[in-house]
Amino acid sequence: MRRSWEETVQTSKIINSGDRVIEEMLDGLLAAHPRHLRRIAPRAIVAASGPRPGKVGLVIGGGSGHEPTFVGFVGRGLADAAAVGNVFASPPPDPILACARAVSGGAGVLFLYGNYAGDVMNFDMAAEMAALEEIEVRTVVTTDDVASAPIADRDKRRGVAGNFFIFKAAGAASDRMLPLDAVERIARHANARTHTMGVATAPCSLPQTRRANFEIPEGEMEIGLGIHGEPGIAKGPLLSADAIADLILDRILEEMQPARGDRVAVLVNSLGSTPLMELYILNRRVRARLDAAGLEVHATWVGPYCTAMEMGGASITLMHLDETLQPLIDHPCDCAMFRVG
Amino acid sequence: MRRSWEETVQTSKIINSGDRVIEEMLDGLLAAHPRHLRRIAPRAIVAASGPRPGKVGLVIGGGSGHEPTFVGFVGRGLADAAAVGNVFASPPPDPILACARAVSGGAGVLFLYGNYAGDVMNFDMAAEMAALEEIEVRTVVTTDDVASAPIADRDKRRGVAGNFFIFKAAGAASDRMLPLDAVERIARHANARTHTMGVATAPCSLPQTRRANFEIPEGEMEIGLGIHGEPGIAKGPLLSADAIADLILDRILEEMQPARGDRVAVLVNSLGSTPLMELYILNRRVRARLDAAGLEVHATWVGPYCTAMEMGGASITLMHLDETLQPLIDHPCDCAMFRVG
Amino acid sequence: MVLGARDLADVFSAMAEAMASARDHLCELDGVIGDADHGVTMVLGFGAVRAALAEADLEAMSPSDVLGAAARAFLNAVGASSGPLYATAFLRAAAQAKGKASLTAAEVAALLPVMGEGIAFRGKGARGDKTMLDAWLPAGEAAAAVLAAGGSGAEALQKAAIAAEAGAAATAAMTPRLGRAARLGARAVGHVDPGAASAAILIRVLADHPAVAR
Amino acid sequence: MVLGARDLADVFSAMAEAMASARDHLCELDGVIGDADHGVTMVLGFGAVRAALAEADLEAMSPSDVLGAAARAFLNAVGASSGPLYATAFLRAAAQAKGKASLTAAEVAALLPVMGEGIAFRGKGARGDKTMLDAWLPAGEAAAAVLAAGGSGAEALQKAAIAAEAGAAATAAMTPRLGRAARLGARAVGHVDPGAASAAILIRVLADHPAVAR
Ligand SMILES: Nc1ncnc2c1ncn2[C@@H]1O[C@H](COP(=O)(O)OP(=O)(O)O)[C@@H](O)[C@H]1O
Ligand SMILES: Nc1ncnc2c1ncn2[C@@H]1O[C@H](COP(=O)(O)OP(=O)(O)O)[C@@H](O)[C@H]1O
Ligand SMILES: [Mg+2]
Ligand SMILES: [Mg+2]
Ligand SMILES: [Mg+2]
Ligand SMILES: [Mg+2]
Repeated sequence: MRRSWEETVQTSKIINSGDRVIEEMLDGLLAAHPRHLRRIAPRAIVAASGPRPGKVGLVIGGGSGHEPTFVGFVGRGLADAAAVGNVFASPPPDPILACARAVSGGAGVLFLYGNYAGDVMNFDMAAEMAALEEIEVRTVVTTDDVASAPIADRDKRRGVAGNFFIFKAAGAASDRMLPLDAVERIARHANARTHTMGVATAPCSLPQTRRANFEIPEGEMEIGLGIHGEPGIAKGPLLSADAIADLILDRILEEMQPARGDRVAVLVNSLGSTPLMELYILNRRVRARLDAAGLEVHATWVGPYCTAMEMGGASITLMHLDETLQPLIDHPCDCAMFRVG
Repeated sequence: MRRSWEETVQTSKIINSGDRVIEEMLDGLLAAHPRHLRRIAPRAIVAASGPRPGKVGLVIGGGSGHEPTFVGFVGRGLADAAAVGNVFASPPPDPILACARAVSGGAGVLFLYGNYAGDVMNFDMAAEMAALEEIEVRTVVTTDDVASAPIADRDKRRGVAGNFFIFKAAGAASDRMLPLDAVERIARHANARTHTMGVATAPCSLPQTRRANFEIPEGEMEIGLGIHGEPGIAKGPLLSADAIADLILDRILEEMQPARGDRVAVLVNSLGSTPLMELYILNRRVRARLDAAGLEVHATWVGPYCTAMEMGGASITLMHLDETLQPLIDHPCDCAMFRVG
Repeated sequence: MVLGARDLADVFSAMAEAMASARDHLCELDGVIGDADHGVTMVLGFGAVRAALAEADLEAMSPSDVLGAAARAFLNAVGASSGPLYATAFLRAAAQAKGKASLTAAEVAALLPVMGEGIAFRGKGARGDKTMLDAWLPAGEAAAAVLAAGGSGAEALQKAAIAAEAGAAATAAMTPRLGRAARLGARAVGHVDPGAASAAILIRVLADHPAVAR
Repeated sequence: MVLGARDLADVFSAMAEAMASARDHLCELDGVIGDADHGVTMVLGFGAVRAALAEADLEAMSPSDVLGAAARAFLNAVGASSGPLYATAFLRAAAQAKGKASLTAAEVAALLPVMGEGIAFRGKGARGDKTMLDAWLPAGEAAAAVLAAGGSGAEALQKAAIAAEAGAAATAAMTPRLGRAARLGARAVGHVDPGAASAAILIRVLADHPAVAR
C-alpha cells in the first residue's frame, strides 16, 4: 500500500529554499570552477576555453539533479556548453539558444541530450530559433536505456548514464575539428553502441516538496528505472550484487551481441547515495562476466556520474568500442568534474 | 525516543555478503584501475608507479567505508600505498607493514592517517615491526576536525575530510624528493593549518547489520559528527544551507585567524548521499563568506572525497595556505579517483 | 459579460492559486507514474505568468497580448514538457484572439479547441495517449458542440469543465503512450495522469470564474 | 580440573558463540556512542580465533601456544581498537602461561589481571575512562583477591565475572575519556560502553565454562 504524502516524513536537504536551488547551485558551481566554466545567461554554462573558429559546437543539457551530468561535462575536449533546467525538467528554449549562440564557431552546432518528451520539445524550439539566426543545428538524442523500451522501439528509449560515453565521443570528435556531418554521425554511432540498465534501492525527493517520490519496501528494488526517480519497469526482491550485475549484463550482452575479442568501455554508475564500495563490488562481477565472454575491458569508470540527487541504486553501461570510438574515448578532456588524458 | 533495532527496517545495500565486502570491493577496484593500483597483500594497495629509490614512501590507511579516501588517493604525486581495514575499523599491523616494505625506497617511510585510537595502536605496532626490519618510519596523525575537541586539546581531535589536503601536501613533498624530516614536518604543518567541521542529515549502516547506526528525527541534524556514523557533538534543528555554512565557518575562521589577503583552499565534502547540488549551494555561501573576510580562494574541490558510505551530510574544510603549502596543493598527482595538474 | 486584458489576468491569477493548492496532489500523482514534479512545474509556470502580468501594463494590452505574455512567461519559467505544451496552447489562443479588444464568454470557450490542437501539435499526441490531451481535447469538443448548438459561452465552458474532469478520470484506465509514463507501460494503468488532472483543474477554474460565469 | 590446549580452544569457541548472539546488541550500544561496529568486530575476531584453532594441531600445542595463536588470529582479522587491545591481552596471558602443559582454574583466574594490564598498557587507559578496562580491571582485581584469600579458581572466576558485569554497568554513568566516544563528552553519559559490555560477556563465558566450573 502506498502511503499518502501526509503520512510520510519530509526529507532533509541542505538548501536554503526549494525554489532557489538551481540559481544557488550555479552560483556555487561558478565560484568553485572559474578556470573551467563561465555563465553567459542565468541557466547557460559554457566552457571557459571558449568556442574555436571552425569547430563544431557541442551543446548538451537537460534537467538538473543529475550532477555531474550535465554541467560537469563542459570543458575542453568534451561539451562546449550546457543548458540547465529545473530539477528533472528540461531547460526552456532560451538558455539552449544562448548556448548555441555562444559556442557557434561557424561550423554548426550539435544538440546532444537524453530522449525525454520535454527535452525534445524545448531543444527543437531552440533549434528552430537558432535556424532563424543562421546557426546550423543538428540534433542527436541519446537512447541508451535498454530497459525503457524493446529493441524494436530503440528510438523511444530514454537517455541515462550512457550519456557519459556518448557525450565523450562526440566531444572528442568535435575537439578533433571534424565537420558537423561527422560529429553528428559519430554521436549516433556512439549512441547505437551504448547500453545501460539500472536498479534503484531508495527513492529521491524534490527540493520543493521534500517527499520521497516513491516507496521501495524493505527487501525490494526497482528494476530498470530512469534517472528522475521514476518508478522502474518492474519491482522485485533486492538481489545480491552479483545477481544484479548478471541481470543487467544478460540483458545488455544479448542486445550488444559482441564477438569474443571485442573491446568495451565500462561505467558502473551510482544514482546518488549508493557508495563506491557497492559500485566496486558490482564491478567485480561485471569484470568476471566480461572476462568470461572473452571481451577486453579497455577502460572502466566507477562513481556517481549520472545521478538522481540522493536516489539509491546503480546502473551499468557498456560501450561497444570499435576503431572509431576507442580513440575518442581515450581523447583528452578537461572538465570541472571529469578528466581524461 | 530511540527505537530498538528490531523495530527498524534493514537498509538496502548492493552487496553479496556483509562479511565479504572489503575483499570484493578491492577485487572490483583493482579490476577498474589496473593502470593506477596494485595489490600486494589482501589488504594492501600500492601505486602501480612503484616506489622510487631515494623517495620517502607515504603510507596512508584506515577503515573502509570512506572511499575515495584512502585507496583513491594512492598514485604518483600522492600516497604510495594504503592499508585497508574493515568498515570503520583500522587495518591490523600486517597490511600496514606490507605497505611500508613495498614503498620503502631507502629514504624512510611516513605513516599518515587519522587520529583514532584503533588506527594509532595498529599503525604503531606496524611501525615497531618495520623498525625491526630497519625501515625508518615516522608517524603523523591528522587532527583537522575542529568539533571533536577544544583547541587546547588539538592533538585529541580526530582526522576527517581534511586528510585530503594533508595527504596532498605530504604526497607532493615526497614526490619532490624531500627528505623524511622535511616530509614529516610538512605533514605536521599541513595538519596544523587544516580545519574541518561537518553536519549529518542521515545515518549510515554497516553491511553486516544493515541497521541505521543512529536516528535523526525529521527536521533535525547532527552537528560536528565524524566520518564513521558516530553521533555528532550536538543535535540541533536542520538549518538552511547558508546557516550551516556560517555555523561551520564561524568556528573555523575563529581558530584559523587569517589575515585579509591570505589564501585558502576549500573542500566542500559530501558524507555520502548528499548530492552535488547541495554541496554547491553550500559553496556559494562559503565563497561569499571568504570574500567578505578578504580571503583569496586559491582552489576549491566539491564532491564526495571523504565519506561514511551512504551517510547524509556535508563537511567544509579550509586549508590556510602559505608559500610552503600552496605549491604542494598545486603539484600534479594522478590517482585512480583524483587528479591535479 | 465580456473579458478584457485585466479579466484574463485575473483568470490566470486564479489558475496560479489553484495550482498552488493542488501542488502536492499533482506531485503525488506524478510520483506514481512519472518524476513527481508536475505540481511544482505548474506552480512555477502559472506563478511566473501571474508575476509577469502583475508587472505588465494591462491597460495597454489586448487579450491576445496577455495570452502571448503568458506563453513566454510560462515557457521560460518551466521548460519541462508542460512548458512548450502550454506555451503553444497560449500562443494559438493568442493568434485566435488577435485584433479583439475584449472577448465574449463564447469567444473564450472557442479558444479551448484551438488550445487542445496546439498541445497535440507540439507534443505529437492524440486522445488515448494518457496525457493532458485526454482532458483538453474532450473539453474543446464539448465547448464546440454547445456553441454549434447555439448554447451560451458560460454553458460551453461548464460542459467543457465537466468533459475535462471526465477525461482526466478516464486516463486512469489507459496505458500511456507518450511522456515519461510511456516507459512504465501496464504498470501505469490504474493511475490518473497528472497532466490531465491539472488540465481539468485549470478548465474548471476558467468555467467557474466570475468573469465568464457572471 | 585442569585446562589443556583443547579446553582453551573450547572456551574460545564458546566466546565466539556468545559474541555472535550478542552481536546486534553490542552494535546497538556502539551505535549510541561510537560507530556501531563493536559487535561485528568481536564476532569477526573470535570467529577468526575459532577458525584458526580449528585448523591448528591442538595436540601439539600448549595453552600458551593457543593464546598466542588467538592473539595473531584476532589481530589480523579485526584491526580496529579491539584488535590490538585483545591481541595484547592474549599475548600477555600467553607469556604468563609459558612452559605449562595445562592450567589449573586458579592459574586461569590469575591470567585476568595480566590481561587487564595488557589492555591498559596498549591503550594507555585507566579505570573510569569508560572503556573495556572498566570491566577487565575490576575482574582482575576480584580474581586476585579471591586467590590471595585462598579461594578456588572457580570461585575467583565467578567473582571476576560478577565484578566485570558490575563494572560494565557502571560505565553508563561515566564520561568517556578514550576511544571514539571521548568526542561525545557528556552526550555519552547514560549509555553503557560496548567494549565493557562485551568484556563482561566474555568473562562470564569463561567463568561458567564446564572446563573451569566442573
Ligand atoms: N507529448 C505530450 N503530449 C501531451 N502531453 C504530454 C506529452 N508528454 C507529457 N505530457 C503531459 O505532461 C505531463 C507531465 O508534465 P511534467 O511532470 O510537468 O513534465 P515532465 O514529464 O517533464 O516531468 C504528463 O502527465 C502528460 O499529461
Ligand atoms: N584506548 C582504549 N583502551 C581501552 N579500551 C578502548 C580504548 N579505545 C577504545 N576502547 C574500547 O573499544 C571499544 C570500541 O571497540 P570497537 O567498536 O571494536 O572499535 P572502534 O572504536 O575502532 O570502532 C570501546 O567501547 C572501548 O571499550
Ligand atoms: Mg520532470
Ligand atoms: Mg570502528
Ligand atoms: Mg513530471
Ligand atoms: Mg566501534
